[in-house]
Amino acid sequence: MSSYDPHRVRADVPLLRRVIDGHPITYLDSASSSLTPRPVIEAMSRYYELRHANVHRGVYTTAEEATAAYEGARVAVGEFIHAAHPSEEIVFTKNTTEGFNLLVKSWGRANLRSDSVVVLTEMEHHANLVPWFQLREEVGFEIRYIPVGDDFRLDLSNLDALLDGASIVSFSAMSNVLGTKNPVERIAAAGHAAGALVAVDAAQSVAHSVTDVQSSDVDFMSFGAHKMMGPTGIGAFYAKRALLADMPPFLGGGGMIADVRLDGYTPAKGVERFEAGTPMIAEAVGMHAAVRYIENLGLAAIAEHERALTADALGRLRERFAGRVRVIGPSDVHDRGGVLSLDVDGIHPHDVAQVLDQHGVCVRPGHHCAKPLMRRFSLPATARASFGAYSLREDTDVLLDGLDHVIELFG
Amino acid sequence: MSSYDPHRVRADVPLLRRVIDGHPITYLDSASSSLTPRPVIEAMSRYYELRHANVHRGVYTTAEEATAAYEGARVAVGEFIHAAHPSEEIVFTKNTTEGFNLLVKSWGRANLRSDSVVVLTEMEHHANLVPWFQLREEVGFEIRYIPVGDDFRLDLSNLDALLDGASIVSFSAMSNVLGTKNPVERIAAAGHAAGALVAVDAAQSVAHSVTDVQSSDVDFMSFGAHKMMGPTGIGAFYAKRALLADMPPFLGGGGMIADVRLDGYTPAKGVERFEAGTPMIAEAVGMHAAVRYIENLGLAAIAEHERALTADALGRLRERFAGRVRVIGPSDVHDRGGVLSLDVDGIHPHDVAQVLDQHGVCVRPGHHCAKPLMRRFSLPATARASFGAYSLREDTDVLLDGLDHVIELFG
Amino acid sequence: MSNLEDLYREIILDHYRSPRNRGELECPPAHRIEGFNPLCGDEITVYVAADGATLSDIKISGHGCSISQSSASLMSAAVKGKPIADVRATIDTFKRLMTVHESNLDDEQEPEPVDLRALGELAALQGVVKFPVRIKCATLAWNTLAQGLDELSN
Amino acid sequence: MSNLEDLYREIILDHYRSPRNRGELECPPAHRIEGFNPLCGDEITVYVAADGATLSDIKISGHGCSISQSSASLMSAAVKGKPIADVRATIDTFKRLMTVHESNLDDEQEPEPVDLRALGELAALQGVVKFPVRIKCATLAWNTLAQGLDELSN
Ligand SMILES: Cc1ncc(COP(=O)(O)O)c(C=O)c1O
Ligand SMILES: Cc1ncc(COP(=O)(O)O)c(C=O)c1O
Repeated sequence: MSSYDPHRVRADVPLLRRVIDGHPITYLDSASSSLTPRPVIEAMSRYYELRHANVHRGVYTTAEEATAAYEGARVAVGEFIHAAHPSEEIVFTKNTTEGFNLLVKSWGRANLRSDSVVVLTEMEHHANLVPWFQLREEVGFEIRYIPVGDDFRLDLSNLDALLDGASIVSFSAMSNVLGTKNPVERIAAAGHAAGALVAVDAAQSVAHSVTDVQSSDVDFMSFGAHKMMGPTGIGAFYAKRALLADMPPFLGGGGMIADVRLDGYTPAKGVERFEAGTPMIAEAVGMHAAVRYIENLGLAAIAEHERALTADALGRLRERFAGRVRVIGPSDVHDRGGVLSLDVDGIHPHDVAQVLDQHGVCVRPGHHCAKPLMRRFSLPATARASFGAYSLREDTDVLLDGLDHVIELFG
Repeated sequence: MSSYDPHRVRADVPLLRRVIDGHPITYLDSASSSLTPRPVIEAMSRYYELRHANVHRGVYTTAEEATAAYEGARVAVGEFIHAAHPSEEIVFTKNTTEGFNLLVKSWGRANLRSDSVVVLTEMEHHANLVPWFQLREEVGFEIRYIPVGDDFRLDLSNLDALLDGASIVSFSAMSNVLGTKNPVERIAAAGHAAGALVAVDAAQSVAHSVTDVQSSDVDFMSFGAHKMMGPTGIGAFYAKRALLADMPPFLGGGGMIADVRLDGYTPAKGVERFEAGTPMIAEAVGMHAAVRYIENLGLAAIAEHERALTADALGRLRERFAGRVRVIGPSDVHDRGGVLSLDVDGIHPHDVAQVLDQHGVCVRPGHHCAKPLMRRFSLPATARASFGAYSLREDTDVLLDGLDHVIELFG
Repeated sequence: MSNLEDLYREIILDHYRSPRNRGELECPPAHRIEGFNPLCGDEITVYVAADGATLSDIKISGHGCSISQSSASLMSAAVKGKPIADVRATIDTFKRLMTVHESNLDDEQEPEPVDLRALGELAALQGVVKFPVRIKCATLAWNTLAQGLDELSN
Repeated sequence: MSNLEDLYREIILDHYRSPRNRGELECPPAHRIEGFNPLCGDEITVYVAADGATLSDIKISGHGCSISQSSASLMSAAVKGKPIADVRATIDTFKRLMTVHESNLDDEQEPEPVDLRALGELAALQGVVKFPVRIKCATLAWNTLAQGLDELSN
């Protein structure tokens, strides 16, 4: 039995004390952005109060401290995903999305030709679609999609054929719509066997289960801090050291150069080649604090807690709303995270979310930046409830009561 | 007489209470990054404590509040630079540098051909050089430079010839090395007369004097929050509405699309076309607070205060170190900001800064991301002292005493 | 916080449950315009037919939330058979009704007060302005129609 | 906070004021390697000549701070006329001396303790590790020389 106590987490999260329209807040939107615990907020405040300075170019005390804090955060984030060379394989980005743009516009532009093949899946977030589309407009390669079955899981029956001739396979470790967890190791192994590199969108998975880029043999990874109890404005892009070394620059400017002359420039060598301009220093400090916070809770314990909440919610939704509320995602908790996309009996998700708001319940309506997946299931949108480390069974109680009201009003 | 009181500002800045090696900190590195006042730090903390949520896609209360805070920040930043359409002309970026990458890789890639001409200056920061070099590698246009005279000011005697045939002229409103303020209106008028668009790097000027993109008729502008008493991780890119409307997307991902299908995507129309992924929400709140803070102090009062400090420091440096310390920049305060690049009698700036650190003095040694300018004056580096709204005459006292020690040790 | 009753008035729920002028028109002669709300995935298709200076027929298809659907239905009832100039005026009035709140964010001049009586049943949608995210739902059909009128006159 | 005296030892100031082996060598037969420190603008050019397995001559030009200049001067004195294998060993030892601090940031294994006696005058630079930003100054010449040896042996 785990001694995990979500109430201790809740005590750290100031936002959970908000009262909405007379109701205590029921936050069920962690898949969109997680709430921020006090140690993370305070780490950033303390940074600004005590040691803020620009990094990398100062010799004075606070500049050294800020640099150590920034580089220390890089190492902590690298260790968090078990990178082999934490200080040399993590590039800070502004969000998960920028990481994919960096991958596509640096590695992709250098390596893809008109006859190349890129393999994605039908369940990708726009972050792992649109950058590829942008480069395809320029270069003209083929994109193939691993299909999603009616069981809301990737259909891997044709995987080897899909990977044949591919330069890269890029896919999410967990769907932000379905909650489906994809078999990263298996796809990575198949990709490598086919001679393709392997990129993983870890935005949804990284705060909810252990990530190990070495044991799962992933070449590239992108994720953001704001879904892992960290701040907005920062994410991390991981690339194996040998791959990073060969990638051409992405954005240009100060800090990413070895030399600049009026007739051209020489890029810097290491991770700094991809960090043009003053970086997100306070945000790196906040992301570091979030990593520590999550590690202290224990990723296995968080995963177990969320699995129990999900199993309970799936069961109760089925019992109480049989036929009237459909969960768009796997019906059991095997290889599945705490994301519940709901389709309520012909009632538009926007209306579902609006009524739930009156109960203090925060769920997100929309296509969740996965329009191709929504089309795959002929849905314009869903109302998505999702769990975090601070979620409780009681949150599901309030959600279910709110759904009763929704059905009463529009039914 | 102005009633401006830097001590009131100092009371708001926690970092100024730090003691370094027994000395109270003497912060003279605001040109690199400014110190953060409590109202800015607290605005961000309060955001995380009370209303953090992802923006734009939520209907629940905190998501609406976060969206209103984010869009409200956009309007405040737009008004701060007197944009005609504040809500439609400001794109949030991660820093000044990203703004130039956006300009070059969106507007530039769509509009420049191998026979195009881009006009820059010899005093540009790498942020306004390297992105142009990157695109030139692809497209192959001509770059011309407005030269810098021995008086450390732009030599505009040949301006019309330089602008002949140019598509754009892009230059800094104020040099981060020399302190020189360039005549924005004059260059903008000449640029437009020649049929060129006009882009301004306002990183150094925006927190130190009034910026009015309408009266100076600027087409594009980029600046960052961390040099205006705001947070790291956010900046703003301004483009006139009609120009922005025609610019193709930059980074791709969620939030910047109208539709995504497996075979392609349709970009969104407004400023959101340039904001892929979850934006810097807390940072926008912090930047908004910084704008308010600066507006309350009054930009004219800040400018006057810094001009007095600069005049005093220039005079005292001349008196006390005649010949031994050279200021790399205009010798009077006419069209000049509070940036003092020092060249100390054959002593390397790194060593100057190291010794000053022992006095609690924070100055920045290096090429300040303006290597071409350093080459222009045959200097490897300078030790740069710079003032902010909280600076005092007493800061100059400590700097001068420290310089005595530097000369004693290495002279 | 505003009440749900301000948003989901009886008229709105009625138009949502029984939308008026639902369907398609043959194009040509009719004109077909698509509207998207990328934030929530609402999609609407407006078919308009003009007879001289009159908007002679209108049909609506697509899907969306109760606000976007009822707003489209209310709109179709309000403009069908009206002179195109009047339709444009109604669009303007309606959009002003919907921008009262947004103007707080921007520095553009205060809009003139809207004459609610001129709007008839449409006035039921005024509660939407208290729910800023829903304004885009309410205006989707109207923006799409406005675009259609522009295309018609080209 | 460490003291300035740890950084600016007398030997260092001496090598800074009177750098040894300053100048250039004709290339070929000598080999010329450039090193940059992009952060502070330090530039160094190392000229090395090999005679069989011996580093027969070395000259240094360029500019930089007292730490990078004195480290280059100390290095030139320490390696000139030495067997190339010993030079490589000295480079390794010196770089280990300089990574003690950086290792706190990373999870790589603790370096073995450095035998300071083996370093002779070079040990004067050990105070640099207490000033992390200056480590890059101290190692610039060494990295440049290491690159030169690699190129020589190709
Ligand atoms: C004139 C100028 N332009 C651009 C920049 C780049 O700003 P950032 O590093 O915030 O992108 C700076 C500051 O470093 C600057 O001084
Ligand atoms: C699976 C997945 N990928 C990518 C993203 C994009 O993350 P961000 O908006 O932080 O760039 C998200 C979240 O929105 C996501 O859920």
